[in-house]
Amino acid sequence: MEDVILFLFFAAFTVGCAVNLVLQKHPISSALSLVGVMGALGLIYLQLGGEFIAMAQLIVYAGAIMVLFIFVIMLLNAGVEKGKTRNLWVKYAGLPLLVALIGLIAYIVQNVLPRGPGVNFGAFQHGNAYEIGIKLFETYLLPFEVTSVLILVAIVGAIVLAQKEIK
Amino acid sequence: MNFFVLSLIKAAVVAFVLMTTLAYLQWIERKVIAHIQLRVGPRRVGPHGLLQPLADVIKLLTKEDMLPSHVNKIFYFLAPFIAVFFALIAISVIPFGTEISIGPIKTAMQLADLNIGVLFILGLSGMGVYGVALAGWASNNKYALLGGLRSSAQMISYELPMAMAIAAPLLMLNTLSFRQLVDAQAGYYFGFVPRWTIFQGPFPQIFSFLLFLVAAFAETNRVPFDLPEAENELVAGFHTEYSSMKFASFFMAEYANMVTVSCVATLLFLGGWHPIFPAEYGSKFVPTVIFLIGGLISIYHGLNPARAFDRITLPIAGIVFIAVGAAFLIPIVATILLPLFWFAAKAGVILFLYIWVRGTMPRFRYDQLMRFAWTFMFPIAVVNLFVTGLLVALT
Amino acid sequence: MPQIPTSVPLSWYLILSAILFALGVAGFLFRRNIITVFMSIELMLNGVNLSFITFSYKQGQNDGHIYSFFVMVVAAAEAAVGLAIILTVFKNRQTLEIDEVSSLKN
Amino acid sequence: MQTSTETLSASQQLWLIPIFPLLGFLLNGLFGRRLPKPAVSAIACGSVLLSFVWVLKTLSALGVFSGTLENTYVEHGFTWIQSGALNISIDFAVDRLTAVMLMVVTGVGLLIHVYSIGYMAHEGGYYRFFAYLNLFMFFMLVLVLGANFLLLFVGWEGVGLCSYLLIGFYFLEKFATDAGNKAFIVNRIGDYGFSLAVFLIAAHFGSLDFGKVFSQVKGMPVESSPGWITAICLLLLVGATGKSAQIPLYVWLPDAMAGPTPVSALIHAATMVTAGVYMIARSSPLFLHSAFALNIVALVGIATAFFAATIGLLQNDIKKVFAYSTVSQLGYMFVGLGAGAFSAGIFHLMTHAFFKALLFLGAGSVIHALSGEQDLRQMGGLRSKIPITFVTLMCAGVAIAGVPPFSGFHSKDAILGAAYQYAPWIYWAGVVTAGMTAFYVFRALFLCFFGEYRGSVGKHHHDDHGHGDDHGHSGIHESPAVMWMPLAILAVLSLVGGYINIPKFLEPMFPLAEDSGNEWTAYVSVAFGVGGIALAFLFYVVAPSIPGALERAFRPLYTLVYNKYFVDEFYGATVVHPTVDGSRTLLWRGADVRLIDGAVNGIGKTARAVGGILRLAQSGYIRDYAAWVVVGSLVLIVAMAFMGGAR
Repeated sequence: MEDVILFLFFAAFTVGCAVNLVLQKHPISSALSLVGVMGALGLIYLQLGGEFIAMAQLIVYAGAIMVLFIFVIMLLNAGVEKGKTRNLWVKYAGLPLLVALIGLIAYIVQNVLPRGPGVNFGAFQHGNAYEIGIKLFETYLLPFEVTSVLILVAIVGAIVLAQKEIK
Repeated sequence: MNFFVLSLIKAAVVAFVLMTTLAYLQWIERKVIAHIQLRVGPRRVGPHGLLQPLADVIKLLTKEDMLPSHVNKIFYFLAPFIAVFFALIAISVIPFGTEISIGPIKTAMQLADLNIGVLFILGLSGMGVYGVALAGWASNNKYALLGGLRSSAQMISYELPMAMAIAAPLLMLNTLSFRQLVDAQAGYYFGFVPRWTIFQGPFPQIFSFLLFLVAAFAETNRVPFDLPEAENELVAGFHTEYSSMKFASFFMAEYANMVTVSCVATLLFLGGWHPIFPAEYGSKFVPTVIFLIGGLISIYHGLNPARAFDRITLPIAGIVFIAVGAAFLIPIVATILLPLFWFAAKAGVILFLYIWVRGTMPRFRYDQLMRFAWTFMFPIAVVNLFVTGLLVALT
Repeated sequence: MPQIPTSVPLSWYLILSAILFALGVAGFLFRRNIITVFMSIELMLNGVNLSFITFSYKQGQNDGHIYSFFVMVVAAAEAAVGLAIILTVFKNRQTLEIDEVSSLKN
Repeated sequence: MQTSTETLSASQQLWLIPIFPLLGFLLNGLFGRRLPKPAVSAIACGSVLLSFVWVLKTLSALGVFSGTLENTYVEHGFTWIQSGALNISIDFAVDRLTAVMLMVVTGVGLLIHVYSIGYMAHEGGYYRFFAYLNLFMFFMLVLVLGANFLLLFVGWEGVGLCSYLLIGFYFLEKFATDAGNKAFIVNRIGDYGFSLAVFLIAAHFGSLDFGKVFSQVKGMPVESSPGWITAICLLLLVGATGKSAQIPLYVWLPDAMAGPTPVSALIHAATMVTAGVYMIARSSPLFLHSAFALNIVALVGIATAFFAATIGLLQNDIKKVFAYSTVSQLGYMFVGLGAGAFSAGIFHLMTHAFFKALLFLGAGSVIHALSGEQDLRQMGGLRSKIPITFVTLMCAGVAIAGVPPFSGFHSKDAILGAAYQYAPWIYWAGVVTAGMTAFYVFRALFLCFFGEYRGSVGKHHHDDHGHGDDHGHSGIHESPAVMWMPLAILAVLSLVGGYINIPKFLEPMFPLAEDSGNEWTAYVSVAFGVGGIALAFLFYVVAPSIPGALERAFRPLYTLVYNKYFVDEFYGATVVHPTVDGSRTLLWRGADVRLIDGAVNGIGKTARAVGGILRLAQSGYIRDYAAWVVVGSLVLIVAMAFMGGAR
């Protein structure tokens, strides 16, 4: 009961923010609504039992990545979009395509997914930091290390790209 | 009793206590700094200016709330709320004491005992950036924008050392729930050295503690890291364009952050509500003695007063003090109050450190600030974390 | 009016993630500001993450959490590089209009 | 004996032994540039000293000195490679063979480190030298301690690398770098064989641990042992010939003398070049199952010993003489191994480490005294000027010449005795070689220390190539104490070292051959040795005119031998130039330019033509591409939905 209400609330919030992201003309509004999406998603993760991943969502996505976005938007002082889109057919074909996409996925999910017990808060116990850590550092150790290297590369690349040209 | 009702009551209590603390924290700050600078500080409103906070609140409430032109209204209004929201919600995972039982009800002195409380705090401190950044951006003022940019950059930069400094004791205590953290710090070495994290083997976390403190100063935009509101460079930083209650909410957010950070430091490093020396050496009489002394002093001042109505106020205060001190002797009350006392004492010490530093230190230059974060604190934090992990792994 | 189920069906989560993904696609297609387009990509990633978590709930294992964790980390790296690229583009062309950046034409 | 059962419950922390030099390397390599020279030398020698002490502690704890260490003591580090059935882990093992090697490597290594302090005092790249030296110690110890073939191989390659770095230490002279490259490339050939052998072992035994492999081998019947064991042994032998400078891969060692003299002493006389011997002795169970391979080992050994000795007769560079002598002595060891007397080979390895290191260090002291002069024709009459060096070198001489009762006599006798039982002709060849050895060593010594001084150092400032920069002060001078103390210690060792009865000590691992009654073998070899000394005395002290006469008499032979049988030229003509030219003409101009480039360009042209058509679809608008992606994915979803996806 409470689960359903909570879920519907957060889902509505998420979708609202997402739509806002798409519709808002100003990048910073979009960025803020994306933050909203992420926060609500984090709460939904909590409901699904993913404590750790919810916090990671909060820290990594909302706390770090989006701040970076907002930072860049502020730096470039990006204003509202102006002018109309050039290739019109995207504009007109896009919405039907979108609806088709959602409808299809919903249809498939409804039909394919075997009927199982629904989600109740606290039913899933494997999402705590301990078990995630065990999984991460035993089963998925190699991917983890590879990811760290990837991040290192990304840092270097970002610095190289963003630095002023040394004349 | 119903969970919701209980939580509501607890929330109300915590909120009230927190608000009062914030208000009087600011009064204490003004007093302390005044005495550091050989002034007397506020003393007009009420005895020793004790009613100053109230006056300030009234002033801020009744001030004209002006809306500058060309601001982005939504975010201009949103920013203070974001700031204060994330600042206040952080307190909800802080445990103030052990389990207590009043009559039939048995509950913890804590709003929510998440078993990822530490991560929660980290996440919120990350979110806190938005308030400042948005305020700076939305209020369409170059000083405000610079302040916002600065503060967000500063917060992001100091987030890393802070997170690492937090991670080190977690490695040793091996939990993410504040309550278990504190429980893991119970007991004493050789009977008298407390097993707090800063004393605990295999690697006493003194470095982490210092790193955490410094990073916390930066996170809360306090002196010497209060670049975002460097008056002499950017008029008032990110809240240049804010007035009345919105300004007050930024103010409140800053102080709430201070309180949160001090509580977190207490829980992580100073053993939470565990007394500084064991009870068999009579630690349970410490609060009594302290309050007694306080009460006697104020009574003494009341007997030969500086001002007329000190004759009335100070003895009353003294009586109250002594009464509180006496309350600590009642066993049932003591079980509830002692942990609170120790917790508050430790957190208070750190808060006093904040004020002390503010009264003492000059402000950094911005480049110095950044260099300090990235070339000094970050490496040390990494090394500290590495050594801790190594020692924990070896033992 | 159908009475509310006591527990949330899994499919709802999946549909939510589908909606998020589709909205991300839409953003990618409709918006002309490079940064917004980029954010739409992040939105898609979030949708995918949600389905990861949901499936891992269904399976009773936390592997899905690991995957979405990796997705986050990679997204962080991607954001760093991508935003750096955007900065450079802006430095060279003084525009964030995605259609101004069409030197790949023919 | 090779069973991997732990003899002791208490861990001996074997990993500390190699770690110390590694730390020294890291310290010196990273910060050495800023450290003062005393600090650098302290770090370098201190690390080696530490590992030496630790070796002593470990061995005594394992009861090596009390002789109670029976079976291998294995210490598991951590799993390194875990793929399928193959499980390779970082294990260190100590048995008696390892014990001997450990003592030799760390002991002699320590002495040479100390010596280097004085020798390199005036050199550039001081810290670099010691860093490399420590790194070499690390890899050598890994090689010796490793409990499986792969770890052995790691050490093997590592010492190869360090040898390359140290040969090319004076990287400003071209010939030094060339010599380094030569050593490296020639070793590659051997390493190739070794790696193939390792693959074969892994394939056939399913493991690389010495314990597992050898216990399996012991299970097999000696007669009717499969052919692949022989193949493994031969490939191992290829590796050994590369590392231990045997025919046909010995050519790199003489050139390796371009490095500083302590390097020649440590790497190219005492330790690294004996790695091949150690490796063959280590895999003795394999070799015992393949008589053919043992034959080859003996043949290679005796041939190398003989030819290298003949070449050594006429060399004029003092270091070259000793280099060829090293090759020849290594040949001796191989003879011992081939004759099945592995313990004798190891015995000779140890004694050789003593006196050959001493010879090189003494030579270095001479060179040091003469400010870099290496040519024997520029020396002479130095015995009064550098007496300590003279005495110590003489000790080394009598030791290597096999004069009883000094160390060389015992080991050489052990080998030759085994050789006689194995095949008399090998014994005779060996005896002749012994004579020649005595001859050329004492020829060098007499030319250096007796007669008139023919050099120019001290008369006027002299700067030789080779070990080029002068030592800051001209004039002939005895070396400082830090240099001659190691000489003295090594001299004592090479005099009495023969009484350390290695064959007895190693008996649990390598059963002794029953003692052949014939004592005369020893007498004959001694006679040849003394004869060689006498001949040298006659030629180069009494009547210095004879050599010239002989040279004129046997001009062609002389030229042949003097030019080392033109082996380098032969290799150059047959291997190197054909390879280079072939690759240049055939591969590059032919294959690369014509075939590959042609193909690539062709593909490129086609791709461009096709792309020309596809290009029309490229609007350049990112969102168009995105739209295409969406359409594609929609199609996919529809397909999934109606092809069973939705049922």
